[in-house]
Amino acid sequence: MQHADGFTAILMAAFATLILAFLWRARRGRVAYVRPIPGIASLEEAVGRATELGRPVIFVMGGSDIRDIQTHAALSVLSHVARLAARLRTPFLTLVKVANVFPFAEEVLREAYKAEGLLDQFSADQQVRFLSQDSIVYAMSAGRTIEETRAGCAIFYGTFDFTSLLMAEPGAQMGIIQIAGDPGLAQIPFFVCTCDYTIIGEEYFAAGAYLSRDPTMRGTLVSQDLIKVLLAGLVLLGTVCAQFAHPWAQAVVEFFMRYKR
Amino acid sequence: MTHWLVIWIGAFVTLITFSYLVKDNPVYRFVQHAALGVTVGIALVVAWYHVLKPLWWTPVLEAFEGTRAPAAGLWLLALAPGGMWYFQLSRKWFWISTLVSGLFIGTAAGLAFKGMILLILPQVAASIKVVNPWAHADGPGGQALLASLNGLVFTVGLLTTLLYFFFSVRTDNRLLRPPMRVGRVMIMVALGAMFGSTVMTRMAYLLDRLQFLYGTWLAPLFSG
Amino acid sequence: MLSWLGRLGRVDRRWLYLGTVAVLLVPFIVTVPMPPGRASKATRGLYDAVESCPPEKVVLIDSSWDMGSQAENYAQLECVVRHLCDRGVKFVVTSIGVTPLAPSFAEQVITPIAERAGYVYGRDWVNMGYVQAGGGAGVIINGMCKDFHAVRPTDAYGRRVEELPLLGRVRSIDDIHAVYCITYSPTPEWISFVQGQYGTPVAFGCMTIMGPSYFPYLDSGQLCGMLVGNRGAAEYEELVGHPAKGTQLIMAASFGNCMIILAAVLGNLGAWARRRRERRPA
Amino acid sequence: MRRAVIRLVTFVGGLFFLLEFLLPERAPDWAGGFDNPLTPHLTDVTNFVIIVGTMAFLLGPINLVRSHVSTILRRRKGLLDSAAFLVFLVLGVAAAIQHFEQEASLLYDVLFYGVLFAFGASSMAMLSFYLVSAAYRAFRMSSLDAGVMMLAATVVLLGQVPVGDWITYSLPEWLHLKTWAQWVMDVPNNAVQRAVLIGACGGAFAAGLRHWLGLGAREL
Repeated sequence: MQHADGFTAILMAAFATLILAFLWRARRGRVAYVRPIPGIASLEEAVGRATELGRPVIFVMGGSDIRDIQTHAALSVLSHVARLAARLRTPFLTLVKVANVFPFAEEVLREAYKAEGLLDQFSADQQVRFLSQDSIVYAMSAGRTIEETRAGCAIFYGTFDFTSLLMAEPGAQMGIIQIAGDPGLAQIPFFVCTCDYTIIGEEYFAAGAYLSRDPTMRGTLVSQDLIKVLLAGLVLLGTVCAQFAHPWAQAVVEFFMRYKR
Repeated sequence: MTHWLVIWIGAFVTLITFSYLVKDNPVYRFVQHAALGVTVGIALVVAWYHVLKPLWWTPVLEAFEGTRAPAAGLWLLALAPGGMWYFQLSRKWFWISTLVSGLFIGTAAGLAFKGMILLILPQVAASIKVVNPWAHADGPGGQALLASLNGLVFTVGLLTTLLYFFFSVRTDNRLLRPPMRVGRVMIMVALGAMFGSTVMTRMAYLLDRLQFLYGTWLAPLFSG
Repeated sequence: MLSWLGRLGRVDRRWLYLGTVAVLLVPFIVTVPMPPGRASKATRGLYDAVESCPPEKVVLIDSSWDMGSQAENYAQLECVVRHLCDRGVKFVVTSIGVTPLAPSFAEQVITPIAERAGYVYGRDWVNMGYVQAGGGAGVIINGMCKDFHAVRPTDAYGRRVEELPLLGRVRSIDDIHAVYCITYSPTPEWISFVQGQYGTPVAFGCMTIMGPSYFPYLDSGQLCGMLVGNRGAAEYEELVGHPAKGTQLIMAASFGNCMIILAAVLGNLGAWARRRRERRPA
Repeated sequence: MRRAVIRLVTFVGGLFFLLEFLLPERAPDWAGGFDNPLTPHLTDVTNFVIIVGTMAFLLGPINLVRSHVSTILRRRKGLLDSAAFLVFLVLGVAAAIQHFEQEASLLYDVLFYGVLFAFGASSMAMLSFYLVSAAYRAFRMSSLDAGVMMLAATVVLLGQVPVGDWITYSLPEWLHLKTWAQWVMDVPNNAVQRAVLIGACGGAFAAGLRHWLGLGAREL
């Protein structure tokens, strides 16, 4: 298929329309519904447990740039966890890998403490640390920080690379509660076996959108959901038709199979 | 046959790299920077010899020498957008470089729509599985039953995973909770497959190096 | 026993590293026989694609790997090139967009095999070198399908297309029987722009780690075959009847994988033992 | 103004490839029956993208050289490392030119296979050391998730290597570890990967539109 046929063009137009329609809605301030994912409850539980133990909460950020949406999702989760920690008077520490994320992380934390009326308790140099741009050094320093501060819980939220295991290992060995979230699948297996709960793939963005109430983040998520429904609907239609020998049903299946050479 | 000097230096560099496992040390850092320098150097030369020289420099040169149609000389104009990249080095004129990077972002996006739709439609078609054993061409035999069973597991796995990653509908009711659990278990099985594969790849890296150290460097020394 | 297991978890890392090396060296020193196996569907698919190449067409190999992934990609290129040479199939090698070091690596693998098989450079095989673009590999693949010579006017040594007889008959995707892309994680753009647009079979050679994410394309027929890691290479080597690096490394991987499983089991037992001891009143 | 121009350039850049695909190979007769007007220009546009894209090739090296030279001039920590970088950069360029011009160069072989190759391959191999120690110390089967995952991983790990073949060699074929490893890949793994791919389709379209229309990370 060197050029789009009718069906392909319609499908592409439908995708674009859905995305732009929800963007337009969001611009007008309409906030779409996004369900809370189970991972959020586990974040709250982890902070609660650290409070009981009287030990600090450590939030480890990933390697994405401030221009990436992954970072914005992580920042909204950071804001939520920081507020929770502030409210419970639990020491809170954020580790940052990318230089241009640093000022934003600091700002998010300050806002969180301000919202809880505890701005006087916030100390930027103590609570936000830029460790290193280098993956291996960052992962090792993050692991060491978790060990040295005798953390009560560690939260890894961001895009992580092959060093994920290095940073999650010390906490797992100490037996503290660890929660991890990564928008890709590649590093999730390592987090599954070293953490108590993992936020997988798209759940990562859903958590960010749910917590931030940001209309555009939510709108995008919902429009992507509808694209999924559209495609899943096509699969379902085809699957149902494939079970019958009726010529109409077979014609539908034939229609789809044209795209599978 | 590889020169002995190359093998010995290779073995030395390998051992130095592994020394990082014991302790970070200056020799390791030296080798690290040397390797980076060589990479950058070679990449520079390759970019010129493999890409710019044949595609751009030679046609322009030949157009001016008259051995090629003069229209090829127009490629000289590519220097204008190509030069824009270097405004990235200046804080003040940085925005000029966004003109050319914007062009590339646009190109990538335009192609991405096409690439994605060409990729996804066959995937949709291939997801249509026959679950009904009587609907198979050769009737409900043993093979057909097996295929139907696999088709059923596949379809359930696909739909429950999609449901798991569906966020705009309330799912905390009794009807949707069990399929979501199935979805998470399915995802865990797939993650297990990825996990096993990751372990194998990482092992392969080490085995390959050991093969070099033993097979290419040490073993020939002893066998004469 | 319990205390012994509990103590295992606190062994210094470096001892573990040394133990790893000691265990993993065994398969290189002692030869372990490979059990007779059956090639998987994925490996078989690539083999059949090469077997069915008509004499007037060529196979396009995109060899885009360097030291970062040579542990598995090396064997994957070697076995397929050997098969191509055995069958007398001509081939063109390119390196698109991943790493500028790729052409040298490809050459290192191909040249000895081609020389032994009596392949003449330029007539039977060509290395077209590296090409990159700003917006990713898709744009190059897309353009190259239409007009091969325009996008690649010289080979890796600066020789012109006109001086290389093989390229006289490779003008567009129509002259290519199949594409085989070997790198850490081949881009699905090969599937979209080559198989999707023209129906030309595409096969991948990827690291084991990427295998699971490419199996859906195999199931849908978008990929005609795939070599997954050294396992795929070993299976291919068996089909060709010439065991080489893939076979050797997959044998050794038996030790590696068993060691990881053993380590995880012992680690879990140790943790369990420690928990039990802690629970016991002091 | 500046922003509008950048947006326009971005938009036009994407429009060519999108339109080339969306317009049919040949317009229907009632619409004039002309050939796709963009397809003949495809190779020129491709070459333009390749050439202009590659012209950025000095950018990375300039940045690196700048930072290393400043390290040396200011006599900061890592002076020796920076010097090594610069010396080997020059050596790398010289060796590569030699390699291209005359095809045999010991300097190239030493730098390429001796230094670069050995270092790159070995630093990846370090990961497997970390993996072994982590498997031992940190992989805990503490939840159902981890249990299911590790079980599937074990099947795949054993089913992909000869030792798995030996273990189940005498059993009927459907009980072979290899068969089950393949099943895990072909059925549950494929279902999940495809669901992820279907999800990624929406994500790719959203990201593509965002970039193409210049809407910025915060806005979409």
